[in-house]
Amino acid sequence: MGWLRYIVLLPLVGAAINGIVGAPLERRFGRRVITVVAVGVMLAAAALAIAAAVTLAARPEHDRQIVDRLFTMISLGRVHVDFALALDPLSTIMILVITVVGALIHAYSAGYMADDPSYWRYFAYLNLFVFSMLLLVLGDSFLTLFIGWEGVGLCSYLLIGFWYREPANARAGMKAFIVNRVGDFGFLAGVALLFWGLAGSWSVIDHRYYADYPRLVPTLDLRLVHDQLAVAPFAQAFAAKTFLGAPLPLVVALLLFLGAAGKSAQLPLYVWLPDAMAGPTPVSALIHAATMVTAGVYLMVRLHFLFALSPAAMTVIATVGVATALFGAIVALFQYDLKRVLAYSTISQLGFMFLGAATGAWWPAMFHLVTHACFKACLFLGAGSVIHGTHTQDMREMGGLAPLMPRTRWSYLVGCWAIAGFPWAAGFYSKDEILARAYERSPLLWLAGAVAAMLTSFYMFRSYYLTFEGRAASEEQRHAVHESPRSMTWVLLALAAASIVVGPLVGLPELWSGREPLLARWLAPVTAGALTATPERRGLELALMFASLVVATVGWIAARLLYKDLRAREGALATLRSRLGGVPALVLDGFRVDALYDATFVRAFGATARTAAWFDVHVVDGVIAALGALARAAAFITAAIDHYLVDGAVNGVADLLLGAGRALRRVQTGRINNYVLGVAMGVVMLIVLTSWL
Amino acid sequence: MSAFNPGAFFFYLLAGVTVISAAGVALARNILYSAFALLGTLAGVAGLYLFLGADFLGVAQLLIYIGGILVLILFAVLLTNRIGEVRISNVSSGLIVGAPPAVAVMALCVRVALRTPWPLTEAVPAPTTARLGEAFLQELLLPFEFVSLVLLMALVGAMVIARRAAKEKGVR
Amino acid sequence: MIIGLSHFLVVSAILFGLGLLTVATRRNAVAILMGVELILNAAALNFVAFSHYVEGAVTGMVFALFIIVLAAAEAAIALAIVLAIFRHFHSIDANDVSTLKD
Amino acid sequence: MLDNAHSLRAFLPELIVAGTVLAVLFVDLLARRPHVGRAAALTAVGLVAAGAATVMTMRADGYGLFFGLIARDPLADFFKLLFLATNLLVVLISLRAREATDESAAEFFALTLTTTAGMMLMASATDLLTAFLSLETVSIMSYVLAGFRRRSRESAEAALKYVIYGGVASGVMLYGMSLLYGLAGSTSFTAVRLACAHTPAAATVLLAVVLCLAGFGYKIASVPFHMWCPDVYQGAPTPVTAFLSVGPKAAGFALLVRFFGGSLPAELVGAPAPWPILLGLIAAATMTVGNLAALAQTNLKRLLAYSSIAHAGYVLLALCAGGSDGTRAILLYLVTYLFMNLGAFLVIIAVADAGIGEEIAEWRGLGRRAPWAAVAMAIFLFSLTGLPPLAGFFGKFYVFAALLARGGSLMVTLAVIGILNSAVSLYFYARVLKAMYFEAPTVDEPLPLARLHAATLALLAVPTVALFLVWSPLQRFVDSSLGQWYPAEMRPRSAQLDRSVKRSSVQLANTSATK
Repeated sequence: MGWLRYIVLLPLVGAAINGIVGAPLERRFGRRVITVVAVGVMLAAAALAIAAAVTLAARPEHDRQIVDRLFTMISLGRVHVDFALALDPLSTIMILVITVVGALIHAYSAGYMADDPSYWRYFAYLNLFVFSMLLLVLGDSFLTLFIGWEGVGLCSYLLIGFWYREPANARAGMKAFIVNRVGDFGFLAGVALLFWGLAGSWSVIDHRYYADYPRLVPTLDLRLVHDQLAVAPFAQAFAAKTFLGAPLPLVVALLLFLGAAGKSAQLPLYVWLPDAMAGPTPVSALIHAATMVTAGVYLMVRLHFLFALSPAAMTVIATVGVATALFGAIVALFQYDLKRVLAYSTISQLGFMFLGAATGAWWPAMFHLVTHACFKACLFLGAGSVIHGTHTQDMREMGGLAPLMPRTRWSYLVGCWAIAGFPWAAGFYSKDEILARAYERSPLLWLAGAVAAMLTSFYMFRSYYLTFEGRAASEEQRHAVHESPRSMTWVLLALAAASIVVGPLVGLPELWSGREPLLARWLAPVTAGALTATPERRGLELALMFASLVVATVGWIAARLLYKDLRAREGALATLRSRLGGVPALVLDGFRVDALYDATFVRAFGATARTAAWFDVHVVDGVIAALGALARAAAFITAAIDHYLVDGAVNGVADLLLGAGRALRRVQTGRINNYVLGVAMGVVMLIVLTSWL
Repeated sequence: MSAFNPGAFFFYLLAGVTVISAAGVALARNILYSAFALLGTLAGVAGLYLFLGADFLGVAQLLIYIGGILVLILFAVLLTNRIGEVRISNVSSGLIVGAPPAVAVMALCVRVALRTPWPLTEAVPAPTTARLGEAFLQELLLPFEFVSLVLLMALVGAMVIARRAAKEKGVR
Repeated sequence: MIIGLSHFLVVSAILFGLGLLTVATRRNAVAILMGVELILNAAALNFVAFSHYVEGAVTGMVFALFIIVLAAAEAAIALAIVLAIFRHFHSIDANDVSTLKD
Repeated sequence: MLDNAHSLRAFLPELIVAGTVLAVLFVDLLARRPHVGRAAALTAVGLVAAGAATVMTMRADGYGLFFGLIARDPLADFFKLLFLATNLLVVLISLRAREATDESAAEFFALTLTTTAGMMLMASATDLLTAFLSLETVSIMSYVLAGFRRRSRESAEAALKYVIYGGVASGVMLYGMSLLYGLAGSTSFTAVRLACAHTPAAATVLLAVVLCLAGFGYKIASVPFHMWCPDVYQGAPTPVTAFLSVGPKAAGFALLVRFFGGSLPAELVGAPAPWPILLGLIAAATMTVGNLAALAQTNLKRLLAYSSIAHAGYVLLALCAGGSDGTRAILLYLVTYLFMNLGAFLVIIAVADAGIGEEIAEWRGLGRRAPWAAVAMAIFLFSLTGLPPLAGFFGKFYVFAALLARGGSLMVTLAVIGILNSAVSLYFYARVLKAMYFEAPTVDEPLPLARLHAATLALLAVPTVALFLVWSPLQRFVDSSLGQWYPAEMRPRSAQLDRSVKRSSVQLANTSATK
């Protein structure tokens, strides 16, 4: 299959054209050319991706694999690594998400970035990102995957710091870069140990296996590693190895998870993602919500056979995942920056995906990845549209936008429905599936996940009500705000539609349709053997589904109560309080009408009002006070984590290293005597150490 | 072993001169003393060469080292100090730090010298000049010729640096 | 008492040590170069001694001869550099010639 | 093994280089006024001719020249071509660098040519004598080159420190060599190998080797023999720094490969050889010290000096892994290092030519003022870090692959240390990138590059990218360079040796079989 490469190469061509001759093209022919090139290659890539998916689907299930070898990269003894692309059902899902969502976001960007001076640079980066991401998911070996892995990191860095004149943005870019390096170290070390472990296992294997499995050679090829570990004695030999006293599969799995956590913003490496919102909003939608941050989830599902070798690692990952889901949701409750709400929400949702993957729910994890890509892109672009219209990211300066930006409002609402997990919207099916699997593993995991889901519903509707409902922050704003251009809003509507449709389309539960969900069947060849059979417990499943619905509704109602019309509610409370204080006075004045009125309406009203006021004072305000305390606590915790873990771990390590560097500088005195003395000392030390070791 | 052994006497004489002069190089307070102590060391080593039957080498040591290198060093000493200065300072610093590693390396070398079972063989017959000449025209032609290129370029290099230094002075 | 190989080796070891001491502690650049000469002489003495006692041929002597010749070349360069240093720094004290550091 | 007359044909490349030295000097003497272009052209012609001669007299097998003093084998040919290419690029680099070439251009090029001749000899040395001679040649020439900058205190200081440190290091090395000679009764690497295999005095061998490493380690700037390096690299003229950081370093590794591969046995009698531990110690220390010290630097040349120390550490890792995998990794690494390191220094020169200094602070906003130079620098720095899709990635990849393929806790530990170090190194490379791209320049006007510099930059940047994609040809070439190791023939002069040869011919067969 020679044409697979064009899916990858098309965006690269776009990036090359815009990156190299973008500036003169723009001067000569205007921005339209840039747009046509950038969006054109994306459309073509999307078309090819769909064609590839159709081709694959037309094949029999056991044969769903297309490999395209470009050239040999390494040939080292028995190790042979091709630069090859491979399409299987798993990568198909990924390339569909990347190219389709990517194309939509490219189209949206044309409107959003229309006034930016570095228009061509933006699209060059964006195309380059898509190229890297496609390479990541289509790469057939660890090496190819890693190229893409580094490439997306680089593009993310470039795009976060896109408006680099702002020092804060540049700093955010550096932060993302450095935190990702921690993850990359884990990834590289994991792959190195894996290679070493596999290499060391050959000698253990009985030689007769070589006859049966001629491909049992050292390899970096992903599919080959999979096939090799399917050979039972080989896998046993691998699993029996230890590194520094710990079982090798555990070490490898945890190191690879460290890599995944860096890219996918899991605790404690999430810190770069909220800051990454410094980039243009479409970038946040594409890279920091829909695609790049899911690379870690993809890696886990891709290497599920490896992770499955170590149940201990899976437990650790599940715990980290659910903790991230809870943590992200809690922090999102208290954000006033619209994009940061979505950023923490993304962290939380990625936690769900890891929870799914770590409980063996491979296809639900991928399912949630797909649905999340749709609704989170929709939400982000909606937020972008709002920011485009209001020129602020602070939700306290918004409000009452619903009539002003109807299309944005409706698409955002649909996105909220989807992420909150209401029936018929995408998030319902995928989140439910993950929670159900988590329940099978441990009810505690389920409980934590359910709480996170409730919080999700709450903070999403909070953001919706603060932004779109209630009264506008100011009169000037009412007049200044306008709906975004059509080139942007149709993308929103398309994504909103996808947020509804994708769920039931690919993941309608067996409970309802009577057959396994489409996505599960599609992924079966990839995750075969690792797929845990769903137990036949209809009752439990229904109960869990109902619980999810309740959870989502509770979150929604709470948000509606508190934030439906924040400003009006505050005003009403004030008048009500003064009114209640005035009731006895009115009665004493003897106005009959008033008395009558009082006897009938006001008393009745007063009773309900008192109840309501009591509720308001004691419950709602209590909740608000509690939330406030919680907000302070969360802010304190995030600040602490930011301070001690990022500025602690990153800066701490950096300080340590820099300190060591400065200490070394002191050794370099500039005096030649000390240098030559170093020769004598070095000789003595080398001899002593070598003899001692 | 009370009989007088002229070989041993000469060896210890030469070794004594060499080592004591070397100590003078390392420790003398005046750099001119150091330079003259170096003369003693170099001459002592030349004597040891003769003792070992390396006649040509001993002469070469005298000619090249003492006649060439040492004179250069003296020139440098005098050019970089005011002539007539009574004490031409030659300070050592950090003896406390510097001595232990040097002593440690020396101890290692002495230990190795005494402990190693060197594969001894019969000595080389005395006049070596002819054999050296033969070797230079036969097996060692390559290094011999190559070193001439190196010497030429070393001259050029020394000239470049010295000329620049001189020019620099002229400019000022 | 027979003078053997180890006598020479001990002498050269002492020379080597004193040479190292000189280069490590002297502040005058020319004095440091004298220390280098001590080290080179130690090595050359070793070569000649081994040539006499171990090989029974002239390789070691040849080696020593090359050491002497290259030492001369190096000394010429080194002293030219010392002169240049003196012109620039008006001193050849190692403590003064230490602007490049850290 | 050929005698003198028959060796000359195979010695043609070196002869051409030596002849070019004389030609450059004499033409300059005869002409009335010095002329940079003429000297450079003559040098380039000589280098190209020497390269052509190397290729034309190349043979797939190895044999000894000049009674076994040096070897002519594919490994030597590989390094010779590497050195010739380095020198050629340095000629291009220094054409506009007035600090190096004004007035004394002919001398400058003659000195670099002699250095190259010395390096070529270093790469083919199979005898302690030629090893010492060639190493000292390279050193002496380097001292002069380091002090070449006119009116510069720093240059003079660099030269002084270099000459003193180099003198001490080569003296210490000579002492070690004399001990090896004492053990073997011969200076041939092969004889030394046999003697080391049979002597009961393991401590003597260890001391001798560590002392020798002072000389070799100084050449490649490995810890603890690195301290001269930052000062000299900072003070020397930049083209010289570029040359020194690539050429002599590669030559040092060639010598180390021959020394440890052709001179010392894999195992001493009775006990496992300490060489992997020794080299591993040095490699780990070299990487760590180089990277950590680079973190605190503000001067680009000094930063790159520490970075080049760190890179010597990575290559030492490969040497530590040993075997054909390790040697292959060394050769591949050195090729990628040639392009990226020369490139990085060239950017400094090109930018300095346009009036910007060596402090990182002065490079602020270079991404806007000189976009192409900044992009090239980014490529080189990312490649030095070892990130894909650049050649440096494969360099590192092969090193780590060699370590892991060898296996054992020492090798894996070293690999982990190496990967950690790569992660650290990113930080200071990124600081340069940050200054270029994310910090505002003080002046906004564009910085025009000289055309020559731009072309040379492209010449270096394109392979840095392209090698990653089209890697196989280089690898095939390297593999063929390793195909026939010169089996280090014996020099028959020593009767002592003949006895030991008979005694241990079995041992020799074993060691060469394991290799």
